[in-house]
Amino acid sequence: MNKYITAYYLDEEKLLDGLKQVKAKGFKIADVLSPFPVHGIDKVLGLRRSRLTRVAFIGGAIGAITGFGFQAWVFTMAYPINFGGKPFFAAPSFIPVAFETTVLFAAFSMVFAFLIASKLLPGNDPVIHDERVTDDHFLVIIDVADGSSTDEISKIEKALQEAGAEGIKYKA
Amino acid sequence: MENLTFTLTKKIVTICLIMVSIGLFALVYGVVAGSGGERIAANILLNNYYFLGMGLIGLFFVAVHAIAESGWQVSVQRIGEAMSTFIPVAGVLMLLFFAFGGLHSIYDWTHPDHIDEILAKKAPYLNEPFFYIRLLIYFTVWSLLAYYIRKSSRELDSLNDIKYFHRLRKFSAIFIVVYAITSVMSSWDWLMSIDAHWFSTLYGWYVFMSMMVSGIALIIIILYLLKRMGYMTHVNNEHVHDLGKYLFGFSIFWAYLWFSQYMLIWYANIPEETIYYYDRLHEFKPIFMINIVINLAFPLLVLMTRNSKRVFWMLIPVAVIVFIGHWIDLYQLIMPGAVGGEKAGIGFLEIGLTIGYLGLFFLVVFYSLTKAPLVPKNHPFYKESMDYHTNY
Amino acid sequence: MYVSPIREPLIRGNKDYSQVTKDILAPMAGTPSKYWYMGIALALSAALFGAWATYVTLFTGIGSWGLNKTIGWGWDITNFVWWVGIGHAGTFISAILLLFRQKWRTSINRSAEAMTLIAVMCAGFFPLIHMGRLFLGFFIFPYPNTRALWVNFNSPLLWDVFAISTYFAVSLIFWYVGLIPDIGTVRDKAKTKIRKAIYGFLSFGWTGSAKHWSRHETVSLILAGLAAPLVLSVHTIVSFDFATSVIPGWHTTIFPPYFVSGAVFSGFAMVLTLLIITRKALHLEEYITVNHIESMNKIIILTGSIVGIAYMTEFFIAWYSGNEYEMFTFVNRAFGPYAWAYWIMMTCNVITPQLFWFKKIRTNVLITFIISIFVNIGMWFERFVIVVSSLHRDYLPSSWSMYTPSVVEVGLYVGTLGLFFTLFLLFIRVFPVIAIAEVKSVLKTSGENKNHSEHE
Amino acid sequence: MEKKYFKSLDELTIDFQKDNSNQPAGDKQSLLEMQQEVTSLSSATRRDFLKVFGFTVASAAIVSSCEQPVRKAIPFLIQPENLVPGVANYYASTFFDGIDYCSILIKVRDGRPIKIEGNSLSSVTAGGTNARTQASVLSLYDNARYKNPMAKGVETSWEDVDQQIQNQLSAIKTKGGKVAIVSPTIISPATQAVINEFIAAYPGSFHVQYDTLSASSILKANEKFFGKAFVPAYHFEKAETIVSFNADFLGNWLSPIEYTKQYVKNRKLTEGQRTMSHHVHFEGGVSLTGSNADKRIQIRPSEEKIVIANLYAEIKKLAGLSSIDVLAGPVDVKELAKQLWAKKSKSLVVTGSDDTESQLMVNGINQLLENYGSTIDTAVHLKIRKGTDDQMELFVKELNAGNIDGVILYDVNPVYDYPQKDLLTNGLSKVGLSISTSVMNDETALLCGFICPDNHYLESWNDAEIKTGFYSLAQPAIRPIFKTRQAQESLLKWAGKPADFRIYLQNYWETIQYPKSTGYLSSTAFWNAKLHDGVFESSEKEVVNLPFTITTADAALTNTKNATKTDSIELVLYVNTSVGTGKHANNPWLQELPDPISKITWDNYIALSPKLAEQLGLEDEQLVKINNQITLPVAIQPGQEKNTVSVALGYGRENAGIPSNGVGQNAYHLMKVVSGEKKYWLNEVSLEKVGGTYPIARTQTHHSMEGRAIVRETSLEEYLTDPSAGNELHKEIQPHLKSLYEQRKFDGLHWAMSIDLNVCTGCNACVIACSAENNVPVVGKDQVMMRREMHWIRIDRYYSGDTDNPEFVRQPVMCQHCDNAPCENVCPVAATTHSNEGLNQMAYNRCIGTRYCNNNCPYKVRRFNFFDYTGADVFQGNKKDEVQMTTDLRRLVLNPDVTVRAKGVIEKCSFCVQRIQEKKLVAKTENRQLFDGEIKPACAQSCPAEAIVFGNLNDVHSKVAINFESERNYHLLEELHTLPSVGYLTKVKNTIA
Repeated sequence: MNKYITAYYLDEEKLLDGLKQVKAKGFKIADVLSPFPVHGIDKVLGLRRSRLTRVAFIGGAIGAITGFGFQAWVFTMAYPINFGGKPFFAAPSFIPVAFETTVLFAAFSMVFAFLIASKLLPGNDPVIHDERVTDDHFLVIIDVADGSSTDEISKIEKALQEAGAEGIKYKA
Repeated sequence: MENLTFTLTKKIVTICLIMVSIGLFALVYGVVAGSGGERIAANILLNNYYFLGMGLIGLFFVAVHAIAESGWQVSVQRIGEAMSTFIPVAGVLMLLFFAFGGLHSIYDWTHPDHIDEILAKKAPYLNEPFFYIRLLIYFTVWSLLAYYIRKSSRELDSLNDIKYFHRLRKFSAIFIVVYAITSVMSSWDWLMSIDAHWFSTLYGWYVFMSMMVSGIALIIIILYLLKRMGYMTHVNNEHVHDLGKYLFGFSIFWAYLWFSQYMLIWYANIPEETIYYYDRLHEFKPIFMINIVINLAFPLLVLMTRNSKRVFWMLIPVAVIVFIGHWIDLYQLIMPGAVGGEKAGIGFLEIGLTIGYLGLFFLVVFYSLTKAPLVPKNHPFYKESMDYHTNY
Repeated sequence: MYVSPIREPLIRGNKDYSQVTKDILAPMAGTPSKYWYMGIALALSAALFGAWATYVTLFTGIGSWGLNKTIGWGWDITNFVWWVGIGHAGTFISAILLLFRQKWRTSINRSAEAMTLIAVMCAGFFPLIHMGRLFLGFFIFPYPNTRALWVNFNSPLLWDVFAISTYFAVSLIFWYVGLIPDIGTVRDKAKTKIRKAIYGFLSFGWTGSAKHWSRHETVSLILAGLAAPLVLSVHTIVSFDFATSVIPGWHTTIFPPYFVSGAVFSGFAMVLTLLIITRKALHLEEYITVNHIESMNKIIILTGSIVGIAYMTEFFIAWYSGNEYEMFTFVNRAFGPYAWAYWIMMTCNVITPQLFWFKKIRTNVLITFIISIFVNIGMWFERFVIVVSSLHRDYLPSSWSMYTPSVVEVGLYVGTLGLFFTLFLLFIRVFPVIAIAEVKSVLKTSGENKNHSEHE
Repeated sequence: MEKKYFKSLDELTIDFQKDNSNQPAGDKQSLLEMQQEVTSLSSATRRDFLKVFGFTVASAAIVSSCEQPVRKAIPFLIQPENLVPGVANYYASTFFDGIDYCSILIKVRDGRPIKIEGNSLSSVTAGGTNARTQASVLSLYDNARYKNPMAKGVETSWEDVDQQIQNQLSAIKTKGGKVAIVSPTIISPATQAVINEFIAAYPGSFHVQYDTLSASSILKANEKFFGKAFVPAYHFEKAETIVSFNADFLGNWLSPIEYTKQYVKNRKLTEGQRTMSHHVHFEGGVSLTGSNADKRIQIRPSEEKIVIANLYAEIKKLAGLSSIDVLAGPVDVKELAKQLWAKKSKSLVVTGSDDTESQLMVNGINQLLENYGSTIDTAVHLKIRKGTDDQMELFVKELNAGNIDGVILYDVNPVYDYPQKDLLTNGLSKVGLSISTSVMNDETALLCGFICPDNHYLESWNDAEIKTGFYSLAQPAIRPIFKTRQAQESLLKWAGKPADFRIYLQNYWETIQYPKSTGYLSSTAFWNAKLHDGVFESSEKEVVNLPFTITTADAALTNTKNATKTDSIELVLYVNTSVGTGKHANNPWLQELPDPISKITWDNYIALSPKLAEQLGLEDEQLVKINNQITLPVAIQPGQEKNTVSVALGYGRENAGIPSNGVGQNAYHLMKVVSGEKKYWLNEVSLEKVGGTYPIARTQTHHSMEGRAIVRETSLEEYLTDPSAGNELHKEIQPHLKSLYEQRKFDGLHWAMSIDLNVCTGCNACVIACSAENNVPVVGKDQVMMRREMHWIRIDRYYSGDTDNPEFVRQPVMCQHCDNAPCENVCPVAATTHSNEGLNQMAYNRCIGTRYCNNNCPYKVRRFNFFDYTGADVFQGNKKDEVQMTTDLRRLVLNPDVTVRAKGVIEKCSFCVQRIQEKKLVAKTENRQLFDGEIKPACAQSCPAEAIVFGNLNDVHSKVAINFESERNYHLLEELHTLPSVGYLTKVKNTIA
């Protein structure tokens, strides 16, 4: 997977139109790099809805159970102490901390899942195709299968050209 | 092309009238079965307050979105406007109810022989003339503002002049300010003063939020009914999703206020406050528990996913249950003080009367819906609302 | 997505994407201005004053403050609550306004969040320094120890520990996750190798891939969903510090929502104060426009009015309760020895923000700036009134007393202000003050040139 | 000297004692040196740096786990007898300082006296104490004590001093000169014998008894009336109507502890008692006693005699005797006279007047009321005051005339407290031999050639006869700390007798007292038994014949006829319940003790009525010069007679040490001696406003209850019809006390305390007792001004009614040990929790000092260590101890059973949990239940009024449980449902006769 073609757009609407055209011709788009999230691109590229919400839910559930359970354990089993005549199982008192642990666990589990799933980690050294994609360029990447002929490559390039792309480059 | 004119069919009217007569029958039943004047009176107050609340929340929904310059709600704005027509109806019923014995049946402070040292201190506020004056002020102001908001909204649509948009916003702003004060005060007057010795600063906001949740639930229900009748086709999943998020969010916010009030009183353990929950936790324990479960746990768990907020088959059961749930919430606010554990109950009187009020409410709302197109096409945000889609 | 033509554009000056990048990155480039140096020198000297006060407090004890046997909290907790309150705007803007889809948040959320983080740091300083024995402060964490003793989960102060640390942690990751794409931009625009390396490290290898963007949006949204109740919970729990007590003036059920709206109120005021200076100094008037200021002013009226209603509710219910202690506390607030503080609070918090009902005033940058300062002062006094006026005359008149802060307490407060501005000044040099990607994403629909690119 | 490390101060003292056992007594000096060594060791070290560094939370863990240097405790080589480490011994003894008398027990821990308790075997003080008695233990450990004999201001040895003194004495003897021994009243028979021996050895010598607060007028009056100068025994408990003219018998008049006991006996409405005495009090200033009276009538000091004369005249009329018309007094006393007449032989009239004629008239009144023999016992004499003013006046005259060759000043400080200071200083300079036996630094000793420091009373043997037949013994509880010697031994030595006072005393008792006893096999057994008990009561009686006539009183009445009224401002000089005459001025506990009326600490001041202040345009704290002599700040005092101002004596010490030097102003020198009588008031007083103010440190600045039901009060009349009168709220609130959770039950023990507001006089004994027991720090005036005093128990005082003539109520408040304690809920680190015996506990080690508990305490009884008051902080060099309470010497008073709290920690009343634990342990080893009343917290133990009852609430027969069931019982702020374990019994005023 080290051969690919890149092409850039300067406008997200043209990009979306172009992508639709290229896809319609049966080319598989490896990735699109953009300076900001482009609305509707998920549908065009056929990206699934993220499952990070489930991670957050599970994290939150664990947080809630841990938070509440720990407090209940401390107060009723580990070391029950009479505080101001309140019951050992002082449920209303446990809510705030349990809530905080819920949020903490949910947020952190999800963010870590996001970073790990996306391989976004400190010191990560990505391939930077074009430094302008974080500025105003929208870059389309189409993989070129190993052993593809130049013909096939130029077909892709042509399709991109027709789809209004600018600055088409082939990288091996 | 979508049908924008709502027609009040005979079928609707008939159903509503049947419901109303069930209500009247329940009232008669209550008298005959000897439920006691207090219980009957408390039920009238409960339903009257509840459906008044629905009317006010309908208006609040319109007003708050107007001043927030929100766009999407234009698609369902007419429902809120229609709900607000019930305000004067509730006002007349309330006045009649209080004037014909309701006041004395419910409020301890109206009985001179029940006045103790603390109630005597409150007398400058809790006295009958001032009570009626406040009541009249509330209803006059609410009804007038409801009328002007509806009027400017309809004129904006029919006359297509942006100045009506600004007028709508102006009245909305006035209403929000007035309502911020009167909603709190009216809840003190009509609900908190039932337990005349007790007080809580949060009370007004808590009641408001309870009404808010069920108001949103009712908007969803009405929207669904209209859709079933073939109207409101312009309303898509995105709009429903937003309403669902409201239902979800406000349910949590209501629970937050519930918790805040309960926990603080539980914690500080000062008898003049705890007595309120003490009564509810002893004689009304099932109601007290049901209240939390169906108004918090149920919407929280069901509406957590994205899809459940977007599809009616998930949303409608939640809306209905939450609507009933907040009726129960209001029940537990009123009954322990007004009726007491021994006499109170939920029987045909309660259910029948609620059905009656619901029938009356629907009658008024549906009648009001015939007065204007179901969606204001000339609203400046109409297009925004129609082109409404979101990733989340 | 269609936007009604009657809406004012959010970004002025016919920008294109590249121009946006350039404008926003401009303040980070080159050597700082003379004013920046002056600012940081001033802020650092204030922080130094604070460092001295910290030393005195730690060495000689809380006795170096003006507290006494009756009044156990004074400026310390006043400042704590004030700072926490200020630390509410950022996350409120990012989370709740995101959920309510208020697009104008995009220009201000980054710096507001940074401000939040710094304010929470300043806030967190006070519960630490107010401890009589800070070096044993770790007792507050439920860690296993030889005595098998845990902590008291009944204590609102303990809840605070969890709330503040969770809030800080979640706000930090929320802010940083939002920052990652922009750090990518900074990296790609960096001129020197070192900068490139540093920002490259910090960008976590961001490329702008569609898949990442999709996940990034989901994460932002869910984080917003989590942060929204978190914001409420933090000041709610802070309010529990007071409301769970039995002290009249502290124990009142309205505190949780009222504190939250007070926090948002003060937070927005501080955001306004900061951004009005920042936009001017960094030439960002086209991004942080009068419209943004107006929108924030509307939030100020809303929350200010809620706070006002809460004041009156409290006062009314104190009378209505028939409870002599409650009533006394409120009469004492308004007419007792600390009446001056009460009336400053009332003037600054209830009266001045009402001026924003006038469009002329809420769109006037200078007046907004002045009122925002008023609100900051008023909200400080609100906390002072709650903390001190309730304590100084509670149940038994034999213990009534007065409180005057010492220079050490002033030092601590000034010190945190110094810290706050120091860190903020560093922030504007290190990170983009406006969320570049987010501004770009609304540029088409809400930029001044939006009508040209309408696609329907 | 080799550096020596001590593990604790205990070890230090014990070591010292052990060493001492086989060393000459002179080596006590070494202790002092060693103490200084210990102090000098404490300078900054590397560890300090680490501690500072440790303030970053991250490194806190490193510090806490930092290894401590190994210190070895060295055990005793020979275990001393009777000394079990950790167990206190109690020794019966007697406190008498020339002013107050108290039979006491000395609590000794590990060789150190640390606490004074009342001796319940004494039928005079019956286990009661007062503030000064309680505080006296601290004066043992005072750096202002003389540590060596001194000759001409130079420290020297006893041999040297004795040599010089004996030389001079024999010189005087040979020339036939006179030596005067000036002492306060000697109530010790053995000491009197010693003095007599001295006088016998030096013929021509004489003994002057000089009382700072003299009862000269009573002695004189009785001499005239009965032909014998004595103070009779008063029986307040037998009196149904008490009329007092400025006799502060609950505070400072004669024998206040005894009188408090008597007074409350028939004012206590517990155990079925339903009657109360009626107490009418006339005074100009506000005294402790006046503030407790049922009816307090304000008169000026100059009017006192007129009012007494009026009353006497009225009584005479009622007795059917011819009376004369006297000048009408400011108050009509007809009703009072009738009331007294109705209570014939069941009433008591007393006056604190310094005027013999007034006393005579009071005698006449009592005689006509047939009180002699019932409420006044003339067969038993109170021996607490024997000195008459003319004795001293004569001595001073002689001294100035140069007729005296030698003076031995035994336990007196006339240079400070005699009205005419100059006469003393001049006189002393004319004497060849002047010896002071002062224990502590004082102004008189400075002017003496020799200072032969006496032992502190806790280091001394002694005895006392407080009343006829009521003897008590004093024994040392510690060897002398410094190179001091008991004054009796000095006198014996100088008289050429064997100088061992213990043997002398024992001989005296075995020969003189033993025969009076019954039931002892031998004199040694008697001695041992009495030494154990501390008291010996024989049935001796004095013979005093009642006069058949009242002519002497009538003569006084006739003289009064010519009295005139004046309108000038008058000044009352009084002593307060804390520093008293100034003898104990150097006691930080007493200095910080708030005045029971004004709540002012650390100063004397001019108490001024609000009206007069308004008239003179004066405000609190403004400086005013009195009679052009001393300048004091003004304190407006409601209840002060309009034209009467009051100033406390006992302040303005110049050579008393730290902290008392310079505290307040000396008002003794305002006093006048008129025809052999010291006058405790003056008229024609000039008050001159001088510029500036002087801050006053009050512990309470708000004086109204604000209409809150804090102190609940009723009248006897209402009480008799409804016992819950004044306490209706209690009944009303009780059914409302509902929680949302189950109320906790306490099985077994549930400690509680009941305080009877009706008998609490506000004497402050409990405050000092608590400080002593619980190592409560003294914070100094500045901190009190900051409202940071640390007392665990405070006595709140409120005024009610008219500000010019208010009523006074007071209420001791300590931690209420709430079962629903708001403070416990909010502590984040669980430093304060509830025990299963109902105690609200503080774990100081766990406390991180958030002060949240204090804020949430509705009673505000928690105290925070704002500074390092005790030297227990981790940092060195930040100690805040202006009053020098943490010197090594002072620290010997600390109770080792109670943790000394560090900076940054909250502390509060623990119900003396250490005492509870101790008694529980005793009961457990004896395998029995605890008795009711076995455990007494320090406050309850010290209370002369027995107002505080402590016990187990679960024991239905316990006193406290019975009190809690009483209709009078209520809890402070009970409507908050904090469920305090402290109950208060309503105050009942006897408004009808």
